Amino acid sequence: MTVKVQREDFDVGAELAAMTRGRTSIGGVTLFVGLVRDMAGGAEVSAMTLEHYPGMTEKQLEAIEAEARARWPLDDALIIHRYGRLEPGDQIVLVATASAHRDAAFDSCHFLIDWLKTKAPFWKLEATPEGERWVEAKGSDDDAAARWAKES
Amino acid sequence: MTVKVQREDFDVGAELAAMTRGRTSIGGVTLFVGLVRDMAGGAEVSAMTLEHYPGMTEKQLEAIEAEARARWPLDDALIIHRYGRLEPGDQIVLVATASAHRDAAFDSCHFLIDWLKTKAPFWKLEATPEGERWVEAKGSDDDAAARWAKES
Amino acid sequence: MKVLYFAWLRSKIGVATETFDPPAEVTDVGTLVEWLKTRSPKHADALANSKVVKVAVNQEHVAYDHPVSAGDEVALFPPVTGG
Amino acid sequence: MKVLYFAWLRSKIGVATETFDPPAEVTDVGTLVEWLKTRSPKHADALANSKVVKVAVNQEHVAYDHPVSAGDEVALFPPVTGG
Repeated sequence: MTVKVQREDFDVGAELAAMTRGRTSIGGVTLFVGLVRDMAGGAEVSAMTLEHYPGMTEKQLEAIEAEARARWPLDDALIIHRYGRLEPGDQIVLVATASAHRDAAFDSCHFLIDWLKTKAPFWKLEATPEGERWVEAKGSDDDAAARWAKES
Repeated sequence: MTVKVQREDFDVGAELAAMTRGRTSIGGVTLFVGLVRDMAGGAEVSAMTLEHYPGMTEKQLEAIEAEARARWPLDDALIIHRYGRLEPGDQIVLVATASAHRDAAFDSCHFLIDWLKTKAPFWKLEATPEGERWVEAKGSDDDAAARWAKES
Repeated sequence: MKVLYFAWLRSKIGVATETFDPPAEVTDVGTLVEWLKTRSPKHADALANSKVVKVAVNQEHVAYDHPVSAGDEVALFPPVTGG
Repeated sequence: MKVLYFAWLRSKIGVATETFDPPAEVTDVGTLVEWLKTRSPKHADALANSKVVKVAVNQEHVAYDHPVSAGDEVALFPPVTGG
């Protein structure tokens, strides 16, 4: 189980190989790789800068990963999230979940990325032709995370 | 849009890079990598051999990929499926779907792998301590594919 | 006509491919399978239970009432087990 | 007490971190934010709408009635926008 918050890019093939090497109980790995799109909210985005709260970010990512492990039978889980300046086409985030059961791998990966896209302590500064602007939190993303809420 | 049915292993990182290189409209890529597990149906499996129907397999995989493209807004889709002798820990299948929208990437990838695991024209010969045996089709996998049936 | 067998059908019959000119009574998949059963005891055994013998003609899944003709590629195989 | 500002709170206030001994009337997050507003017009402007000012004490999200004391690390930030 690994969480990395880093400025550097990551190598999806190498991370997958490290997760699966020598392990024969894993039936499948679901991965999601998030990329910077050149369009956001209708305006052209030439770059964005992700700011975060070092220390708290890692704590929160570790907590949500632990929740995923508690809810699904996972052999392994990995979250890598970048911060700093990113350009269109750049990789932002990798989530990988490994399980004997592919539904568990899919659902836990989807759960984690929905959380990361809405609740992870990052703030986005977008560079547009009209200058820089801080992105505001979106309701539609909250809906995506809310679907995973457990009935109590 | 690519379908490959091959004996050789594949490089997930290289395939992902080829899919996303120079493209800035993709918000995310969902990937599923299927691996050979050492346990199947309770018995120890030391190896398995996937047989297929060359020609028909590719046709069917291309048809299901076209269906995924029709049902979800995808920038790209890739299926690589191996055949021949595979050992525990080996990669069997890669599905990757790229979209501006992560739900579309998740759902289409899940749809494709459920289909591949149940309907793709492959037959499994497992090597166990008691000898080789042809695997029979499973009802639980059919249920997984059935969930994607469209209401007419 | 070219007939291909896969998986345990191939193992049981002992050949992967047969090429022949079918007799006149073979007009569809059903009559083809019945005629194939007469070719050897192995054929008869492998094809005994048609519920587990699926058929493709020219690489398309078909039912037993699908017509077949001399130039077709006919494949017989068990239910697929997926990848 | 160490106070950190993130995103547009930091841009508006013009500093990322402040360290000070808070006065006696600062007992919880709410009284801390009120006192911070008195430090400069930029603070007052940035912190004007408490609905969009989230707070963490010692790296845990808290409500405005959460107590604060001299040794705490308090972070003020807009709603997160995710990764």
